[in-house]
Amino acid sequence: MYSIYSIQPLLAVAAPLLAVPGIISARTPNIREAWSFAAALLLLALLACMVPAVLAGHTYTWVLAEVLPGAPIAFRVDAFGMLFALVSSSLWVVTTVYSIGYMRAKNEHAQTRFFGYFASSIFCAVGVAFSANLLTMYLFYELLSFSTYPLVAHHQNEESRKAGRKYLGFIVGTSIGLVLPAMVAVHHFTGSLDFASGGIALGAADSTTLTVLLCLLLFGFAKAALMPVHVWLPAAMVAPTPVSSLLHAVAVVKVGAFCIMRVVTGTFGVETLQALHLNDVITGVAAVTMLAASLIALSQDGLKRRLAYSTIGQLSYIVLGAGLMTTAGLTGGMLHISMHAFGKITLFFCAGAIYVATGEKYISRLNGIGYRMPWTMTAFLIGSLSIIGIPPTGGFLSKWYLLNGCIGSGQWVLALVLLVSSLLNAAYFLPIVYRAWFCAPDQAQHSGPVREAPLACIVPPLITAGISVILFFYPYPFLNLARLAAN
Amino acid sequence: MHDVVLTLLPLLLGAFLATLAGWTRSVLAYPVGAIALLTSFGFAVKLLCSVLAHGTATYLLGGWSPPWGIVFVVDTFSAGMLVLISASALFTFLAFRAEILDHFAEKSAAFVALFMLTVAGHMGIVATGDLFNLYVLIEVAALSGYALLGFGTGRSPLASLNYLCIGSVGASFYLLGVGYLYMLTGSLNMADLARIIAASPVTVSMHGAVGVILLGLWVKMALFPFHGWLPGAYGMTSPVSATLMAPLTTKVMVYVVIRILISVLPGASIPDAIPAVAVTLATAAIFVGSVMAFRQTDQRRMLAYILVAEVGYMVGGVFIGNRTAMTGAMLHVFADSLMTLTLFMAVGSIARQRGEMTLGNLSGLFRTMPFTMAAFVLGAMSMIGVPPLFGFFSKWYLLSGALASGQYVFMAGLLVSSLVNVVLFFRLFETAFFDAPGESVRDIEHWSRVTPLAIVAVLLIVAGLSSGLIVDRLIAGIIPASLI
Amino acid sequence: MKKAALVAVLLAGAFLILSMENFSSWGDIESPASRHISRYFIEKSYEDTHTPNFVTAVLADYRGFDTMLETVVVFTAALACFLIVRLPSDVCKPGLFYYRHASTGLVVRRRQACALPDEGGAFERVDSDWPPHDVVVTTTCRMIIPFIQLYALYVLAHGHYSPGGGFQGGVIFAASYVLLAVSHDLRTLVNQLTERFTHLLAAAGVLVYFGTGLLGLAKGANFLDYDAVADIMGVSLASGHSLGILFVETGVAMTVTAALVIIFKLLSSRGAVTEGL
Amino acid sequence: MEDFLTQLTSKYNFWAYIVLMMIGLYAMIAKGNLIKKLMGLGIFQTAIMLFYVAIGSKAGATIPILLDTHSKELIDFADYINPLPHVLMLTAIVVSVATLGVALALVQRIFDVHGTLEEDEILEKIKNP
Repeated sequence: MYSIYSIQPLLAVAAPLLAVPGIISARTPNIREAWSFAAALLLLALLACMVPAVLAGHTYTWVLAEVLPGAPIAFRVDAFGMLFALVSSSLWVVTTVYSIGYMRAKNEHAQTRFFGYFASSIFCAVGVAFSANLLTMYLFYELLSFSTYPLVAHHQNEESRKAGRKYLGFIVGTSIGLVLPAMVAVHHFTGSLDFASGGIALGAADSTTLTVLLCLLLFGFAKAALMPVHVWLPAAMVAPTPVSSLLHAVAVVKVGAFCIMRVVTGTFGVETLQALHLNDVITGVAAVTMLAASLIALSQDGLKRRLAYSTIGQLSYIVLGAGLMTTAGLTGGMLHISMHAFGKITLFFCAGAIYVATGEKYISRLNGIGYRMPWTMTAFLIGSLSIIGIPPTGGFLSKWYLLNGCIGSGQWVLALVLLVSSLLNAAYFLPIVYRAWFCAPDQAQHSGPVREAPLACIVPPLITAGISVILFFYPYPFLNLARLAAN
Repeated sequence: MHDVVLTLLPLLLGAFLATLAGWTRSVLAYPVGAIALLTSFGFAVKLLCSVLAHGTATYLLGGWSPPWGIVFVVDTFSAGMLVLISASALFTFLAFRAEILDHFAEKSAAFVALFMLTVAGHMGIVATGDLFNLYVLIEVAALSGYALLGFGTGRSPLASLNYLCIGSVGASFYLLGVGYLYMLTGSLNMADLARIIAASPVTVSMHGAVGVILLGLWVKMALFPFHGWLPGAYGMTSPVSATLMAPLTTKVMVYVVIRILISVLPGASIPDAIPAVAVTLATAAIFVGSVMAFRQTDQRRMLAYILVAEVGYMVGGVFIGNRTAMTGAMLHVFADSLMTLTLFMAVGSIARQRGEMTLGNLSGLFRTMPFTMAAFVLGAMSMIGVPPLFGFFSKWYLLSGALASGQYVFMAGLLVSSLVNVVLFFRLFETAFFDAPGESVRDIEHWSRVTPLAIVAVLLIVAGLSSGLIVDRLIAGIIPASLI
Repeated sequence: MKKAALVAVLLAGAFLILSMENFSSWGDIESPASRHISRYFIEKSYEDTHTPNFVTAVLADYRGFDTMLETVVVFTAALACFLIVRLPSDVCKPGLFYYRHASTGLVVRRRQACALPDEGGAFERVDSDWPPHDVVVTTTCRMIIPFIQLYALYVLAHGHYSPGGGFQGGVIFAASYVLLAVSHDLRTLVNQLTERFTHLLAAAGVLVYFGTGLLGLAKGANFLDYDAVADIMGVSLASGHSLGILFVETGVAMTVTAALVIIFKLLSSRGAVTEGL
Repeated sequence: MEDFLTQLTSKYNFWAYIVLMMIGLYAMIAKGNLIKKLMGLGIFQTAIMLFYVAIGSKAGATIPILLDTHSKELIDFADYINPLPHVLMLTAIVVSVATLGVALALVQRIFDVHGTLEEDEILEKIKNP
């Protein structure tokens, strides 16, 4: 267990950014996308170099600039950060393939801008993953908010303008209005923002202040979409599907959950929170969000909106894991970051593929689509199973750990909530599968021979669905990282 | 050895020579100005290096030692200010070359001369160690400023006259306060005064003197409720004048307040009422500035009202009365100058293409002027307080200092103004992003404008990342140890 | 508004009256202001500068930098007025203008004037709304003006020994030109002192002051250190300072004269300079 | 009361400057005509000059010009009034004259643009052109 001072974390963070000038200056679309691939593979390679040492329990650190006393801009690669970075970067490769298929098939405008901001969003996500302290994390969190704005507002029409407003209003409003003062206060009480400093000592501030601080941070990281700051996520679904799939199912929203988990474990410290029973606040909010979001999801007819509400519910699993304060719970929460990512991105890919092939966005119009798009809907089925948590899919494992955590700490109510929520998950996903395969097509275009979306839109969901299944049998890189981090 | 005064002299010489050139070889006026600014900038950088290496530099003008003669005293903070002022003037001068030559036509030589004079005035204010000399320099800077701001479209003379009246009253109050101090101590030299004041008993009149001086400076720096002149003066005039004056005037006045508090009155007991009033006014300035900025349709006036709020930031930081907040205020003087410069430069470039700066007139800018808008976004982000841009770090110190002293309302003001800035700037960005540019729009981005702008915008990031260094090397040593 | 103004003014006045508490009484010799540095000036300045007039010595030597900036302020004011009110040369001034053809005596009327026709040429400007020049006034003034100017030079040069100096001399000099304009008309003044000349003179004046200061730098002393003047002229230090003061006062007088004439010409003609009053 | 009277009599110079200054300030705020505002500014600045010059006074002293340049005796500072305030005010006077010049230039431009010098009329014209 030692810390390696190396520039590798900075290189890994900067790798996606390297693609941006290439993307902007590329002459043809193929060269442009080649830059994205090159950067993604470079990022993966850099991460792969660090994985063995991280798995052995070591950390990589690098200080970029001493900006504030006790709060430099610094990077640290530990197991948890590595887990998140691996998920984001590996899915970036897949998503790039998918984006090429989707954007070209839909003949979208401003594709250069799209790929440029996509790369910079990944840069921010990896930056958050490798942040050594709250300040660095806030830095990348804010940059992520602003670099996803052009993606959310990609269509440049009235609807996306409204969505963009809502998105910025919630995300930036909470980060400046809540996180910033909380961060200043934490710095005031502890003199440091480092995650490894062991958190706020019990005596540093009274329990009321700590409760307020916790709430500020919990709701301040609105990207985690805890209720009531979840409103932006369904609105952001106006973005092109690749954005929804990678950013609003994986990178951006998980950055929120990641931040909350980091803050809970690194800034407050498990001991302090448990001593003041503040973990109940976290689990309470998570449980309410979980159930409420699932219930709302039931009533949504828009496919992407239903997926969005499902995401809100699933993010609360991660937050719940953080609030459980047991090893199993934390492992489950962290594992859920990866498991849910593979499952949910599959679903979004499928939704996009359906839209590309048929132009349909609403569940009620998907009767019998399984006959026309069998591959897509197979992937969709696997994705749903993973989200619901039915073996043999990866989703089962993370839920298993979470449930273990609940029971282990004697939180029977939470265990019940988890089960009910899983039932609700089934209740809003399986009807779609049912419609697709067992209802007669009432739309003329859904009947007839198999006509799938372009290959680039089909292969990615199949890959991610496959990985979801594989992760059930072989979860070790992620599971080991999560276990390591939870200990 | 002469570096201190050599930062100033090229500008004065440039002004005289530009005038001569204007009536003999008028093509030479602009190059003369550019060379003067460049030389001055060079000496300022040299001075900063030597001050960092050897400590505070003192220069006896006329060879008379203080307190009989006038001295220039440049410590690390003022050396930083000198570099900042000369750099921002230089960039403005280079970026707006076309305006200076076209817009002012046969008056361009006079314009160049006044430009040099106002920069020289501001630099002198920063460098001088004599209270009365400070007054004269304030007037040099202000008088040339009135002229630069008064030359513009229809309403600018009125706005400038308004500024002249309020500014003269402010300067006069300052002069009166200096008179009070002179009467009570018999000296005008800052260091000498500090010594005498620290040794003499605290009296009502001394409090009165401090009050009058601060009142005068508050009026000059457009602190609420004396801010009336600022939006008009900066919002109506030619973009080049606004870009020159906006980063300098209010910030340099804040500098004077800081200088007086830490160099003249460190041992004096300032009456409790003054910090309390100052923080209240500062908080009010932040709220009023933000609300008024919200109501503006013209984007230049909007920026001017944001400046009003920014003055509140700095005054609040100065008077909160702890080390962190003071650091924040001093850092914000740098940060605010730099980001104001970026924003006004970008707006100036846009205004040249689009004319009126109403929201409706800004459609499609991201497509037609991508580089200018990129710089504008950076400036705006810094204004909002997004790390790692410079504006975030000064705001951090201010927030932290306010929290330590329990000034929660001020803290709320800072946060609210950040949020309002988000709305203000994204309102503009939305228009520039979503709406297609009009049919007749033919925007041109010339490298000679984009390059200085890009440098300044990148400086925002560089300065942000090195803010720890700036605080350590330039600021921390200046704040008296008595301030905890 | 007026009531608010009254309240504000009364409050400010009350504040100022309250802060009077520790002020010295009228004529108090022992007041701090009269001791410390002021005492040094009275006791040492003759020794240092050979200038009996303490005010001049302090103004142009001890606080010479202030005075240079003060000259710069005057210079700035002239430039500022020029920038603000000077009409562009291609803008025509509306109004009725009469020109008499010198050889034929025919009078031409024009509705607007762009530039003044060449005075030495065939046409002469005739004022329509200006009473014919009074012979008594013009003659008297023509006789008085040289004496005023001579007096101005005296005030300038005698500033070392009596109240006076560059500013006072410059103002009197400028006043003589104002008198010329008032007694004749603005065009007479403009013919005497063209716009170009006054601007060059103003810049030259500040340059004289500035150059005297630079002598110090050139000799390795500080800026505005008149020891360098003594060095160059080969006189004693104190006499050198006295000479230095004379140099800078001359520069001040040049700038003040020129600047006031510029401002007068601009304001009285509403920016046209060629026409007015 | 006695105290107040001594204040009033021994420091009447300061009372005078304060009254003058407040007159100037009032004119600047309350008067609508721009020229009158400038007059107020002039009074305001002159009051400060009075204040400064009053600081320099010494009972029984003469103007600050050395009477006898050949005397070898030490110069007694009580014989001459304080030159420094005069120096400072020479500068301040010049500054205020220069300011007035620029202000008048601006006023001329304002008159050219708006056709009046009454502030309320100008504001009215700006509102409803």
